[in-house]
Amino acid sequence: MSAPPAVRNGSSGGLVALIRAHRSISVLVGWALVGALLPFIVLVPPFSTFQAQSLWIGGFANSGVFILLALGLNIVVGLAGLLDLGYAAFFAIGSYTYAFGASSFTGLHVPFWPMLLVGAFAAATFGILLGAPTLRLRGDYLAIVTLGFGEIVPAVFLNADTYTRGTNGIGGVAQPALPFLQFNFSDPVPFYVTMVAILAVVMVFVYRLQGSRLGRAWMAVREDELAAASSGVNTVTTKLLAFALGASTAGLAGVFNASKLGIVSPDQFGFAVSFTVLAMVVLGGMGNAWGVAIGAFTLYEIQSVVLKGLNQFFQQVQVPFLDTIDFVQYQFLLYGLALVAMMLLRPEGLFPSRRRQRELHQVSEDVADVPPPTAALGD
Amino acid sequence: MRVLRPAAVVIGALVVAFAILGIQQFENFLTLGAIYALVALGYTMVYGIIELINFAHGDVFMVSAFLSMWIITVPLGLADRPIDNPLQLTAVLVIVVLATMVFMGCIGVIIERFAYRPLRHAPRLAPLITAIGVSFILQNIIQAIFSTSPISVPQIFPKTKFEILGGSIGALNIFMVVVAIVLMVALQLFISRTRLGRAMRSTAQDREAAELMGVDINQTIAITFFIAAALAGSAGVIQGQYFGSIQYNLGFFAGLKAFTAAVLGGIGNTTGAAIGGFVIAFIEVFAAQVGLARWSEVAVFTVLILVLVFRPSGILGQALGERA
Amino acid sequence: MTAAVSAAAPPDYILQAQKVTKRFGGLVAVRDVDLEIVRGSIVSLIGPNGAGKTTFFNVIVGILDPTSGHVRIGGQSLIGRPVRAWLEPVVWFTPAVVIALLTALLFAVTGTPAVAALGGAIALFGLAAMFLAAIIRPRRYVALLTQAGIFRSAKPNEMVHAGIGRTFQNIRLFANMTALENVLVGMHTKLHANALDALLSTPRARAEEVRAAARAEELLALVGLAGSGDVVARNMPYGDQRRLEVARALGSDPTLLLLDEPTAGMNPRETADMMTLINRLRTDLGLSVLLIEHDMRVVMGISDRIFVLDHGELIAVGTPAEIRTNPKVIEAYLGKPPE
Amino acid sequence: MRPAKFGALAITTVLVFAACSNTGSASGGGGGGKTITIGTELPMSGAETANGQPTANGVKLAIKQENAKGDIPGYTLAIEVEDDAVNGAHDPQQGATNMHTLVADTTVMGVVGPFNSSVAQAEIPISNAGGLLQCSPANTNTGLTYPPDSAQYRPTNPNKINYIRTAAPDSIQGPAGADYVYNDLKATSVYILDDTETFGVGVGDSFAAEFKKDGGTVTKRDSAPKSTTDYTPLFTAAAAAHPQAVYLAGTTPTGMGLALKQGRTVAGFETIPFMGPDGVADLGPGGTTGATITVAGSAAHDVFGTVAGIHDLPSGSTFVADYTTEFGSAPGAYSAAAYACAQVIIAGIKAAVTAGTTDPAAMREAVRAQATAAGNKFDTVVGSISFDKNGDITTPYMSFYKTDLTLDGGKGDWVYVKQQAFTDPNA
Repeated sequence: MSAPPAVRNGSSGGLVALIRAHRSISVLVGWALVGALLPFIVLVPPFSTFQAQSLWIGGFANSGVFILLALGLNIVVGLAGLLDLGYAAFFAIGSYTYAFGASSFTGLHVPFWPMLLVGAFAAATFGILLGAPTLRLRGDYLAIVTLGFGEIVPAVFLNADTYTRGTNGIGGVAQPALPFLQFNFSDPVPFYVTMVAILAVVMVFVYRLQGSRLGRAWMAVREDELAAASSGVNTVTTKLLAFALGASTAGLAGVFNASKLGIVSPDQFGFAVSFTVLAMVVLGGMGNAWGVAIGAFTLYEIQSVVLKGLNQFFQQVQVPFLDTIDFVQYQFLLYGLALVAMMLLRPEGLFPSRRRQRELHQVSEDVADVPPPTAALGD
Repeated sequence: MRVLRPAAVVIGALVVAFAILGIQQFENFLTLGAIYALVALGYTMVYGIIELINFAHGDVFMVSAFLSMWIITVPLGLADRPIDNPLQLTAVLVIVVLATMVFMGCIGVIIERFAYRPLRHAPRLAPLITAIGVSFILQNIIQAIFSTSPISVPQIFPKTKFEILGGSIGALNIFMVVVAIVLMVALQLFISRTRLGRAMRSTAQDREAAELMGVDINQTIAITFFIAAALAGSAGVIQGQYFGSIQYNLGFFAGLKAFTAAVLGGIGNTTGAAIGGFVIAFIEVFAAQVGLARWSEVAVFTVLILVLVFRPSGILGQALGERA
Repeated sequence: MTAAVSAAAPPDYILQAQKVTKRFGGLVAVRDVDLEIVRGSIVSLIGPNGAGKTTFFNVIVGILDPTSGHVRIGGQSLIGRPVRAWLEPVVWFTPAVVIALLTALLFAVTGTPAVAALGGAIALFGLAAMFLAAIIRPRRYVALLTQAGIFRSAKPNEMVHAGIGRTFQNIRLFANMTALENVLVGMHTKLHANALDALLSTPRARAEEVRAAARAEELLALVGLAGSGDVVARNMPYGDQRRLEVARALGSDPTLLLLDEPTAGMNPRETADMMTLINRLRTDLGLSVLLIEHDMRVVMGISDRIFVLDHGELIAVGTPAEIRTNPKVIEAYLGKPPE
Repeated sequence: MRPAKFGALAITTVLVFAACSNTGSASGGGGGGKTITIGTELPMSGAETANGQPTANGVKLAIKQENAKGDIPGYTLAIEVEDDAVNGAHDPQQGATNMHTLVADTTVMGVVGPFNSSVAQAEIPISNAGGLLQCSPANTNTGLTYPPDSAQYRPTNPNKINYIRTAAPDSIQGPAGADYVYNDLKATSVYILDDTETFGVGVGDSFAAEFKKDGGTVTKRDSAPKSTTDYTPLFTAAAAAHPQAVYLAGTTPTGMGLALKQGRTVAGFETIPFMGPDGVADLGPGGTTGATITVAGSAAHDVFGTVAGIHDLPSGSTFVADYTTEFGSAPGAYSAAAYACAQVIIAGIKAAVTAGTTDPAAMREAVRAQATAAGNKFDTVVGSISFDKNGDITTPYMSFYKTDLTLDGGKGDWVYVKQQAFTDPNA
């Protein structure tokens, strides 16, 4: 793919130039390296003292689900600038699509791989169904509508119990099958490999989109909708595509998650998931795919490993007062503190894309006019 | 502010609601609506002035419910038994409501100072995330102090009921609705008549311009947060007295509904927020009436989406903070 | 040159605004304005502040719907009051209804519920598709409407397809995109790679990207921004930002360029450059230009024809010379001379 | 400025990571010899602390007392507490992760938990693959053990039952309540309100079915999620049909206490009996935080409840006392059941050790087989119990309680009415 203008600016060392000239290949190589190295990094202290390698790998596979979600939401929020607070809904739709397609509940047993596409497609369809009537809404109205949608979808799966087994959820969801990979409940590696592969492909797609006509249209709409329309961009189609593609990524995540977990239940898709993913995107640095991925990975590990481990630590080190506190009980509080702290320290995220960094500092207005002089005084 | 049109909408809606619900449920609807409206006002004011979806507001409301409970039990040392002496009752109520409102107001200001002001020029999503963080923090502080189980609030209000239109209406319900209406009218007057109110409106319209005209932006925003939190405080007292039992996580859902109400009414528009609150209360009570309680949340959001599809900026069009 | 064109029997109008009126509630911003632009000419629209210039401008680019009157581009009416709008819903439902009826017929004949189910599904899908089309308004759908004799004012992006490019009075670049990207967005209508092309990065898409980039560089060079393609727009000097807006507008290869106060806030040198640029656009690209301008020197300097608005009404039309001496215009600008 | 800040952030992050570089294998408590671990997998944080903490405490107590006795030569028991709550609510994925952790820790011989059925659905396949015994004190969803549904949770070792529970499934507690309302309370019409949770809906359904079978009528059935704050409209609507009793299908933490309190204020519900499962009959005396009587206050009169377990525990008296002295609060609804689960696991361990098993994997299998082998009886705090071929308790006992607000100085408490043995439908 030709060097997308999106990445033209900046320094151009030999390697940098090479990477930019062959974006897709370098992304694939990057993921291959990450995927190959992670399992061995956790063998060295301090990580090795934490938990066994297999547990780490299983955890990585789960965090991959969130990275996938973050990458998808990044298209909607980061690139097209549409605030979506109900993103978990599409995750749920993906999961249930797979549960319907491959579980003893419906009796259907469609293989995993085609279902990946089906799930993505189903999610995308709902993305369009939701987007079509609502996309003309101003930013924050759209936000609350998506928030509403995010509340409705799990509620429907919960209440329509004749079709979804309601709060019990659908169990016995089939696992993927491959001739050379044995998927089962004791060995996380196959899932890990699959996830890395999916992520690599999705990331390539994200970069290609960013550099494409569509990607530019997204950014144009984000920057100034009227100017975009006056340049011939059909803003409605553009936004719908952002919604659809973002949703389809969540669909993929849903299918994968359902198959790894073997069960789908409404309580997996609450508002908590939506804003966790949003936090991941914002923390990682909107608009920057790698940044978002890292943000998601970090936040997930903090949530599922770090916070759960504080007790043992303080009890072992015998810290005078701390070892008497039950941190497991307050991890939620620590999580909140972490969010606030990280935001106050790095409002534009850990790894902001070079150009978003500046623009993100302006207080957004309905009509993005010439940016106010305050624009640059972010921090 | 245009007062006539909202007034007409309110009256019309009330008549319809009464016709559909019947007196007893109408009572429930008004009471619930009053609470949602009070909380929604906070969302709408904060949004109107700094375009921030203050997710922590619902939890400010929750904290205030606990605070009022604490004030009643510890400093006032009252038990779970109605006070029949009207003078004493009034005195207690005034103390509790005022104390809660003032204290919560301060908390609101503190939150703004430390969690939002530093991010005023940051990416607009940054304060949204901190807001969520703050709401976690508030929830956990309460959780640490009062545990996660439901806590019962001493109900000091007499359980007297009046026979009205063939239904028996609780004195408490009347009190609640009256308090809510008084506060809302007071707010309207404050915004439209006083100097600070004007400062708030101009800041909402165009912060830079207001600043040039010599409005102290920080002070104005702080005051907005104070009022918003104080209103949530009053709602918290009411919540405790009416429902008699509070839990550390009631803030999230109340907040969600209140915010929906604010948007439904046209976010940034204080009258709209009040109306939105009652609309949502109506939907919920109606759902319960026809035995679809489990669908009420779905109904609420469906209505929201439909309204926004046909009236993209809420029931009362022009928002306080609308940019040209 | 003006003479040459006007002499030709039926003048070849690229844009004709006829009796355009725009009301906002009580107040009339624009009343019965007729304005024609001859192909290849530079026309200016002037008037005191609040004369309704920008309102008129927004009407002819499709941002505001006129209260009455209409606008023709190259003879085809694109902007005006809706005609037979009530018919549009019929168009939405027709396919679904037809399919439903056919299904009913088939079901009556064969009696197999499967047929009914399938047909019903197709009908529903058709309905959904039509609604989607109505929301997106793809060009095919618009064409379909015109066939059905339904007329709705064109949206801004459709005006771009019709060959109108515009700039904004207060610069509205995509501030955080590079100059090159801004132009590339301007070329949106000229590029055809869709989402799928992008995902698969098809040869077609890649070739297009390369060509597009080259073309964009040309346009930048044309407006005198050669080499600054990688600069982020918001970091450019003010004058360059104005030029970049022009380049972006040129991206869609317009036949008519609408410039809203292109020299506002420019120093004399920048103003002069802008004038030469505008002239070059006419001579090199054969563009027609509609100019809204305050700076009389600019207007008098390059216009073939000048239209003067005051209080929403057209008070004078003519060549710079005629306008300069027109008492109404002088009054409008300087106020009534004391009796 | 920013680099500095970022540095600070980085450092803190590193510290936090270092902080947890000791997760996983919990340190053995005192005593010599090798360590055998019993895991607990419960929601310990956020909204569900009230469910998880007391339940885990039951296990803690059992282990403490066992270590005090020290009659497992050469071994000390340790506990490994896992928390399946994320962002304050139980999360199946976190549960699965925790179960992987427990399976990977070779010293773990058995797990007490989980608390929520949806979590169990995600965990059983994993523990089944790892051959690890799970004993849930709280799951009541029939699908978890009843065939054919239960088979889908054992893809790896279909024939090895590794999930047992001391809680009586909904199919027993609901009907028990129904019969009590119909026969003992002599109510022929009832209004049912559930909390949309697995437990509430399940027990509500089975209650409704049995009550109809008895010949009673269900005047109205509502479901209100735990997010509900205002139950008054529900009761106002339900009052129209003049039910003679109310069944609160759910738990007090999910809103049933509040429903009781508000329901009493609605005309028609002031005096009629309210009945509930053990989520409502938490046996907490008035004043204990979060107990039904505390929450409902003066509204808690004429409330009846079933508890899935037997009332006069063989060693019950000391259990309650021990628990209270140990943790300074009365046992939760599931503390005893969790204690019993721990006892079952410990019994298995003892047997394995006396049989001379040392290999962890073998010992695990021994514990699992021991617990699920037909006819094996276990002396536990809830009596002598055994499990059927599906892993359900064979002698599900139901005890019936009612509130009495005159007790301990007007604070009110639950009083024992009667207990009744039911028969396990699958035995």
